[in-house]
Amino acid sequence: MASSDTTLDQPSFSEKIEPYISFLGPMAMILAIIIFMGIAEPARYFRVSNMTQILLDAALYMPMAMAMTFVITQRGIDLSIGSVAALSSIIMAFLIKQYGFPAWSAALIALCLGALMGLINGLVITKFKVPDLIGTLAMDLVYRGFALVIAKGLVLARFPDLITEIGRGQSLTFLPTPVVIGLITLAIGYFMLKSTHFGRYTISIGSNPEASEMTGIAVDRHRVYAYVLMGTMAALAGIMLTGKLNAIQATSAPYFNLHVIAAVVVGGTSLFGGRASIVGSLAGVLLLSMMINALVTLRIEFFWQSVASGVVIILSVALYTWLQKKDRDGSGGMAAALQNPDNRKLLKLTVWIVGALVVLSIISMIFGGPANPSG
Amino acid sequence: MASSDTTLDQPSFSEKIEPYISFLGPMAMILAIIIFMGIAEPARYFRVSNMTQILLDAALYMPMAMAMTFVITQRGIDLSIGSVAALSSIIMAFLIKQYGFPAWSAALIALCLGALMGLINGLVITKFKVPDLIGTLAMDLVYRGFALVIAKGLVLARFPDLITEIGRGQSLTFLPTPVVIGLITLAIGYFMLKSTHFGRYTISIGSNPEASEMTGIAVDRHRVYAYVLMGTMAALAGIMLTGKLNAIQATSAPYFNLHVIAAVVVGGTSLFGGRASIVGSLAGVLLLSMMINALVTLRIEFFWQSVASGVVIILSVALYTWLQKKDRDGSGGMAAALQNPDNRKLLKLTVWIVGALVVLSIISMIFGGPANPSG
Amino acid sequence: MASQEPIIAMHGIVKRFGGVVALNNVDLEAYPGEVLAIVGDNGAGKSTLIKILTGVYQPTEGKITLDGKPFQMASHSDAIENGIDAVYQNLAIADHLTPAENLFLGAELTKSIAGFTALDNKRMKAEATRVLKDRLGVQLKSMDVPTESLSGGQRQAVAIARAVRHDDLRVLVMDEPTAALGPQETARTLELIKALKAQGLAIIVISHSLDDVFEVSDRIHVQRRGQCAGVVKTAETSNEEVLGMIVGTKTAA
Amino acid sequence: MASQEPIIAMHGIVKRFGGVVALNNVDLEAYPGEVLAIVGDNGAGKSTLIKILTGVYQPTEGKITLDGKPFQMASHSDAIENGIDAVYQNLAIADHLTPAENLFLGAELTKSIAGFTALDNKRMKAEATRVLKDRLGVQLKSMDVPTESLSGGQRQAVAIARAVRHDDLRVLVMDEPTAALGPQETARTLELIKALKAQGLAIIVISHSLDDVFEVSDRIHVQRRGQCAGVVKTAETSNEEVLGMIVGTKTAA
Amino acid sequence: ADLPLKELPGIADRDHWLPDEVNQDGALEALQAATGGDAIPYAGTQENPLQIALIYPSADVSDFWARNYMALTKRLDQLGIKYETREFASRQVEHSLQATYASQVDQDADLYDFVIFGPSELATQADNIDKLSANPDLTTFVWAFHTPLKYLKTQPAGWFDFSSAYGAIKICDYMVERLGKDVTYAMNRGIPGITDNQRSGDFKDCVAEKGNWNVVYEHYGEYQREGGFEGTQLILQAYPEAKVIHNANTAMSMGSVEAQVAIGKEKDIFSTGWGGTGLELDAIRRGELDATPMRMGDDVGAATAEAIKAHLEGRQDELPLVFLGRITVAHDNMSIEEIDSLEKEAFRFSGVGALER
Ligand SMILES: Nc1ncnc2c1ncn2[C@@H]1O[C@H](COP(=O)(O)OP(=O)(O)OP(=O)(O)O)[C@@H](O)[C@H]1O
Ligand SMILES: Nc1ncnc2c1ncn2[C@@H]1O[C@H](COP(=O)(O)OP(=O)(O)OP(=O)(O)O)[C@@H](O)[C@H]1O
Ligand SMILES: [Mg+2]
Ligand SMILES: [Mg+2]
Repeated sequence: MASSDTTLDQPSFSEKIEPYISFLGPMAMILAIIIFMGIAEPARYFRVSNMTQILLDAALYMPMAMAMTFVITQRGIDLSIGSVAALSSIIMAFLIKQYGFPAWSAALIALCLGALMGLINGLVITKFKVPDLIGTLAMDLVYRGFALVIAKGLVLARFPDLITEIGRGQSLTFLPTPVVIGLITLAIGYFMLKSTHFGRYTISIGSNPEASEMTGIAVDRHRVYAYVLMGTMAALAGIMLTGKLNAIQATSAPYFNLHVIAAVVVGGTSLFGGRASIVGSLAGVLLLSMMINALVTLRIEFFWQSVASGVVIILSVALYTWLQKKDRDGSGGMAAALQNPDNRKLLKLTVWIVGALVVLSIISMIFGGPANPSG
Repeated sequence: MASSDTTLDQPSFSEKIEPYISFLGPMAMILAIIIFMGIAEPARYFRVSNMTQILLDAALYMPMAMAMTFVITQRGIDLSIGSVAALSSIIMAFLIKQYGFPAWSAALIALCLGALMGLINGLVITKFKVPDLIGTLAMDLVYRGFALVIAKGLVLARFPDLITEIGRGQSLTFLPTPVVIGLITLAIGYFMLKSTHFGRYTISIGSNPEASEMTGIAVDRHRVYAYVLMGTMAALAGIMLTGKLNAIQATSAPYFNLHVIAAVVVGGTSLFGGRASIVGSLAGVLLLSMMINALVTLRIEFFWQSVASGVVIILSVALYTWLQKKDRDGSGGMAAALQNPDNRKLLKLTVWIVGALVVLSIISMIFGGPANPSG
Repeated sequence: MASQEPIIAMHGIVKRFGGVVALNNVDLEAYPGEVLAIVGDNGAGKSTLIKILTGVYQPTEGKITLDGKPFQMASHSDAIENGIDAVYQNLAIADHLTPAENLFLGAELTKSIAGFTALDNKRMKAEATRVLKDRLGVQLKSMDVPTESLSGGQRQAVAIARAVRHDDLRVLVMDEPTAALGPQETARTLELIKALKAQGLAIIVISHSLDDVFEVSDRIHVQRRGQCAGVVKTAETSNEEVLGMIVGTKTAA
Repeated sequence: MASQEPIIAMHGIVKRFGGVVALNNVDLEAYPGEVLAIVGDNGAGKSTLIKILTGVYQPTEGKITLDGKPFQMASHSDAIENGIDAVYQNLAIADHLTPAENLFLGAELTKSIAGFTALDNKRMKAEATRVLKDRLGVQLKSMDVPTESLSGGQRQAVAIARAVRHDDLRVLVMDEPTAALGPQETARTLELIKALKAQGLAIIVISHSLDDVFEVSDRIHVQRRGQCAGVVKTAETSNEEVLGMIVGTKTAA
Repeated sequence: ADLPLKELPGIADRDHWLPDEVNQDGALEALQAATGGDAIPYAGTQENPLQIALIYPSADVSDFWARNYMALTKRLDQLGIKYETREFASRQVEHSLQATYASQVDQDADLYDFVIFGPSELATQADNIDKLSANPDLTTFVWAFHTPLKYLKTQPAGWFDFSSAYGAIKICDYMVERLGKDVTYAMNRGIPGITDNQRSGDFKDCVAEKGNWNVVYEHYGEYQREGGFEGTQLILQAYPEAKVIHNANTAMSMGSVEAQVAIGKEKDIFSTGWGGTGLELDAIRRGELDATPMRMGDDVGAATAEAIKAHLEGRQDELPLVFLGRITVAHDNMSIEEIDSLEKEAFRFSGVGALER
């Protein structure tokens, strides 16, 4: 069958960098942060202690980002990981503090519980056929509810050394223990993605679920596996968090879900499935940690941190999408964009909304009563 | 062209109820709640005051559920509505309290601001090509950040009558004002879905975006419209919330997103796009409000309410999916399910995880130290 | 058979996708009352060519004339407004809409209720039933079910009906309209093409089936690797010659 | 041409989807070294029939025998394990995987690293290149790009190569393998079918193109409205007769 | 000095010390007196302004942190101490982010002289308190807790707080006396945690013990106005027998009152607030809220300023380890003048009425 000769025979530059584009987005943003901080606050930002700090922050999210890469690549999503982390480590804490379980076994039990919760998520999604988003959202309520039922407002604190070692230990001298754990999970994830059936099927399921089904792949089973992996990694993160703070309570880890999803997507894993990048997820996790650290170092007010995070996430995803877009000749600049009748209509809508705002404000100022600042 | 004669000529029963299936799920759950409460606690649950209470609770979510139905039907999602509501009503509150704007104009300005934020969401998604989930998630951070920047921890309270009327007024005697507002928005939504270009294109975009594009539909523009509608309705909900509480602060409305999405999906609108049900969304909103009310009436402990909500959401979505599934002959009961090698493998996995838990627990109890319950 | 003036003509069209040159300097003319077939191997640029003709893509270079006048299409709507419509290779059907809704998708009939413009669903349903029956001879059991529940042939009929519903349609483009059809439905479709041609439309058909091409077309445009390998009159050529042009062993006479 | 014993046979197969009866009491036999064509109008049940044959669907009633012994397939893997594989109508290709990865999807080659079983990507790539070249005569420019960047024909080649990569393949089912292909690639595919037949495989081809059917098949199974309208020897029938059977104006001789 | 200075009953069962176990006799009273009295300017001279880092969860709920900040800075101004501040804000639930802040300040110890740490949750941030306290370049004060944990290796230089437990006892005593025994009531609690345990839990135990009160429902309103509103709505409909609603903070009590007003029940229900903030006092004046344990809000910030002065003057040995601000019950039976003067005293630095920053 004839190969199409309309393409050039030499792979072009863009074809060559294609496989790496996934993390070019976050990499460019990371570079931007590094350059900016190099000018603005080099001494404080680039200290060893600060780099360790960034890595420590990032480490917590690495195992989850690894697992979430698999979940998202299969066109799934998991909104329950914060609760899974909280519930499994609350139980671990109770086992250690109330029942005198050895730390190693309590930690293993927490991992198993995480796996079990992941399994339940997976079964709800594949057997009950509840869409991922709503299924894990509902299970999030369930797990968080259980954590609260078990622990109420109790803060369980002061754990054996094993737990704090996992959460913030330095005993490996060259890198903090949690960073090593995070990097190992990512390395395992990389291996799984490239060299195991599970990884291969993850991509094929996300790429074309029907085709995968027809090829004889147990689609549902492998989707369940991804959730089991996710649950286990969430539990691991829960243990790391417990160790890091040397305390745990039922309301812990409220923002795990969104942070991890943002990191993975910023790293170039596609929410539409089929395109995975573990290295990108690492870059995404680092980017978010570096950004927050940079904002704190720059003494940006807390509330602006939230704004800045949102903007950085959008910019890096948009940058990545733009880099990846192939058909870029058709657009042709601002003028052409305005020629487009759709864009003109949208512009009109914008003008309408803003106009209404201005008119209303003017009317109000004229007819409005006196200011009345009594809160 | 021959019509396929393998189907029966008379539409079968399942074909007849097909269009209504979408809200059969939540309706069945609502019925279940009614029956259950009719037995368990009829006197307290079925009082007029309690019914008003349920409606009042539900009213807040009706406009957003209407708009979210459009967003989800277009295969979108909006995770920023809580922040849009908070930011627009914070600004409204400032305009009223600090700058003496009349309430009606401040409220209209809030609606315009909501529309503007929706417009920004839409443009981020269609022009920057950031996937809906991550784009609105990031914009959520941005809007919430701005709300916090503007209002800090300040609570703005005690508003003119117009605002409280919108939020909890009774001046229409037969139904509370917010309920009337909510039902009107739903009715408008129903009309838009069935009888406007926007509604028609919403379904076609969700059903087949490429086909819609080729048919000459301005896909991106109509997606933006859906987000503008969503933003406006979120702002309306923000005003209603402000009026209901007679106060607003930057951290208000934290759970809008998930509550509204859950209600819409429970109501049978498909997260995979193309299938919309405004009536279902109403049923979904009512179901969630009735459920929470029922749990409190039954004097269920607070934390168990979270668990129960999760379970009810999953059950109603699963029930709906099950009702809708056509090819049900192939399955054939428990025994057949176990015959399936995939299910056997999953069962093995479950046994493994649970087994590991049990073994670890036993080991720990034998070798573990004494209990040390000093928190 | 063809009149002297083409309705629509493309001149020196080039289309690049990033590094890929999908079309390289292609000319094409469509005359009223004539069926022009486009044949060629996979990836030869057939679909791209007609997507440019119908305003779905913009050409990188080259120009289009309508009735001899330069004609710029910013979108597919521009094409439809000027009486040009298409039935695409992957049927552009929204599965969740009913046949009538699909038929009028993008060109809904409206009525006015209390000053508001609302869709006139009743009239659209009636019209759709009429178009399907009168122009295509198809009668569906129910017009109220989502299109996804129809058979392949019925869906195809809906897609074609959508294109031919305009009374001012002048150019109809069809990308592999029979590829997925059984023999009976293929025959039906070919008859339909002939009928439309008799109504004076310019019809452009892409097909891999040379039998079908020889049955309905007046001229054959052969695409090869992004370029036009030649245009021949159907009456003056043979199956073998066209095959040779497609494969590249022969050039146009 | 066919030996006496069918490799695989279906007896009295019924398949219902809810209220729809897609197949109604259908028999089918496939012999080694024989090409069996299945023809029929849209919705006649052709795809459903072969999905049952390859374990994708389970029949509602009826049974299947393999080498004369009853054979129960719980999933497609069971079919593959017994040397039955298929190329489906909508190419079952994962666009994001490379050709080699697609080729071995569901049947990856593995090696052992430090006691762990790992995918042997290198060997799969080499094997895939070999299978594509030796069995199908296709050479891709690069084996490292995602399959989505290949042309339709190349993708088709990958899909066929996946089915024929097993050395113990005995039955190959192809659902409209040439529908989307240009003349040159169609010819290639038909040659391939003949070559595989010569290797002793039982081949089942679904096609709407009677020309193709008459070129490669030994027997023709005509489906009509979920039932078998008859099976005829290709050498003993004519285009018109088969058409008549499809349309329902003739029954099997 | 080695802690504890003396042992009170039950010391073995606690993981923290009571104020009286660690404060030298008279030190608390002396600091309270200095805080309440006129400012005596700092005697020494400063080369550079003091650098003060504040880490606290001020990003949501009430103006508590903002008022403390203003009391601190205004009192420093009065004392004639030059200073610059740097705030590290977060939300109440973001323990991790606060841990990051603590590490950040710890590694930037060269930048700061004092760090004021308001933990998101005491046990969760205990290790961070320890870390900051151990840093020789920093002087660490803890805000909003008054329970020095025994297991800290290094105690911070001071704990400044209102005793929520003490407030709970105060309001409990007041209510049992006013409403009598065997009352049925409901609660709007906050976010599960130590603060809520003291404000709500201690109250619950106290009224049960002293008045045999019976709680029918505990709602968790997350310290949000919506939470208080919703909880009260639910309570009013499902538990009409509850005549008293206890709210664990200002936001929830405002929501609670609003829900009562919405259906005209504010006169029938006895509801309490927490803290005696301006909003609560206004509600008491309007007759919507009935009683609240009122903190002399600006005591904590002002006392911290006095403590800083003492450190600058080398008198840190005279300071108590735990400072407690004053708490009294404000209620609707008070005259408007009484309430006004209480409010003036409480907010003498941060100002009466809505907060302007
Ligand atoms: N959107 C696109 N982006 C990049 N390349 C494209 C795009 N669309 C088409 N191409 C490339 O342009 C060339 C021509 O494609 P086209 O679809 O026009 O071929 P065709 O003749 O219709 O083939 P077929 O017979 O398989 O339908 C191919 O090499 C194809 O890969
Ligand atoms: N999963 C399914 N659920 C319900 N009905 C189905 C399903 N699959 C097929 N059918 C129905 O079964 C009948 C036979 O379909 P099948 O796909 O086998 O036809 P076909 O002969 O392959 O048609 P074509 O030539 O269009 O591919 C059709 O009426 C179809 O609508
Ligand atoms: Mg094509
Ligand atoms: Mg088929």
